[in-house]
Amino acid sequence: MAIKICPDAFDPWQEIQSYQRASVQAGKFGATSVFIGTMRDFNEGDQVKGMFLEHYPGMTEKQLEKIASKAKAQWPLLEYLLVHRVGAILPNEPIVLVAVWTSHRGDAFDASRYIMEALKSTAPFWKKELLHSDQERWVTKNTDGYAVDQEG
Amino acid sequence: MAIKICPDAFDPWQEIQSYQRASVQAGKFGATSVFIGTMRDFNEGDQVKGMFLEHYPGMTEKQLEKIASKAKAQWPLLEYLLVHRVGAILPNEPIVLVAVWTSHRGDAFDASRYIMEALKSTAPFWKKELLHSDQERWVTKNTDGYAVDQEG
Amino acid sequence: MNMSIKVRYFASLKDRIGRSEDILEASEGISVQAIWHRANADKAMPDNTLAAVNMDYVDLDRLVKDGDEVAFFPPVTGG
Amino acid sequence: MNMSIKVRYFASLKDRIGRSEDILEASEGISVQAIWHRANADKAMPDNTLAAVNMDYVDLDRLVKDGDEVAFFPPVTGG
Repeated sequence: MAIKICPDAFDPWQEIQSYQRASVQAGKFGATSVFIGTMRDFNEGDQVKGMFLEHYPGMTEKQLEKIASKAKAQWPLLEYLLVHRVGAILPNEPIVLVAVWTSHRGDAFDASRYIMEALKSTAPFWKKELLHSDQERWVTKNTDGYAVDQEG
Repeated sequence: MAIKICPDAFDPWQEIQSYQRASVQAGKFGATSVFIGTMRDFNEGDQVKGMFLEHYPGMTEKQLEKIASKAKAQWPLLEYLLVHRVGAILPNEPIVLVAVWTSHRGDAFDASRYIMEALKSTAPFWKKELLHSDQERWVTKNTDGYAVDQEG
Repeated sequence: MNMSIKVRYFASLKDRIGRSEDILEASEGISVQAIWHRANADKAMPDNTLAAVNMDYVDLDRLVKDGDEVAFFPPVTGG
Repeated sequence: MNMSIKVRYFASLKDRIGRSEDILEASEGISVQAIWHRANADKAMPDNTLAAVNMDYVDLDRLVKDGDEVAFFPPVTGG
């Protein structure tokens, strides 16, 4: 079970492989569900050349731990790995990684999606985009929302 | 868009990385959803030391193509990769890999799950387990089923 | 007109009947269900048997054409 | 009894009010809402502002204790 806040670029596939080798018991998991959020070079019709991801140090970790605890209470997770980038980000760089290992696939799909949706609605991160025009703007809402209890 | 039937062990993370580098346009995807099914060393209360995965060559590919076409018709997929193992398999070896790349996360989650459930119910693969006792048995049903139209 | 039909069996069904393939001569208008009985001496088809013609799933009343490949197999368990 | 309360602001809200942090003296029984008004000269709190006390989400009527860290920020947009 690991939660990481990364100030530098990370390779999600490398993170998963290292974590799996070190921490996930061979032969016991049947399902691995992974979600990776990656920075696009466009948003809301504009070209984006960079992003700054602000967070609330301390509260971020606390909220992510809460989300993970809730997921563990709801599904039989063998392991999970949660990585979130902060700071200056370029297009095509990963922003978030969620990976869960379970015995059965339904649990893996459900838990990874729950973690992502809860993270999107309760983890204190904020994106500021740097547009192609050099204008900066705060992202004011997440797309594709799914209702998750704010009380996290 | 790639579908592969693998007679030998494959490294899912390597497959995804290679595919992403070669075929997925940088900066355009915001979401990657991956599911990996891995052989466990137990099933239905018994220790399992190996598995043979039989398939129907030709029909397998045809059904997987159908599933992928349906997914593409239903969600705006930028790319997908589908890999399925056949033949003799040992515990901890990957059996199936589904990866999809989309702009938005809801589509990635929905499409990857749809593909897995459709594959589980319509792709002509059959598992025969070799138990610790050296007894062999055919797996007669998949766990965690979700209703998907058999007509695939 | 006489037709030549290839019939294939997979997995536990193949083990159970002890063959992986039959080549049958049949007349036009024969159904998938009738193909089974012709090939298996009127033995009952196991419950849950699935059928395919030319690698697409079909119902058992589907009629078979010359050169078709008919397949019978148990519920699939891949993934 | 007088309490010392740290107030923090993040993201667009921080830009908007031009400060990232205040240290306030306040009396016991003060709510999160009242902390906002005390710190921001009775300016209205922007719509959708979220509040946390000691890094947990709270409602605006939550009472604040000595040493608490209160935070205000816009809807989160991570992931």
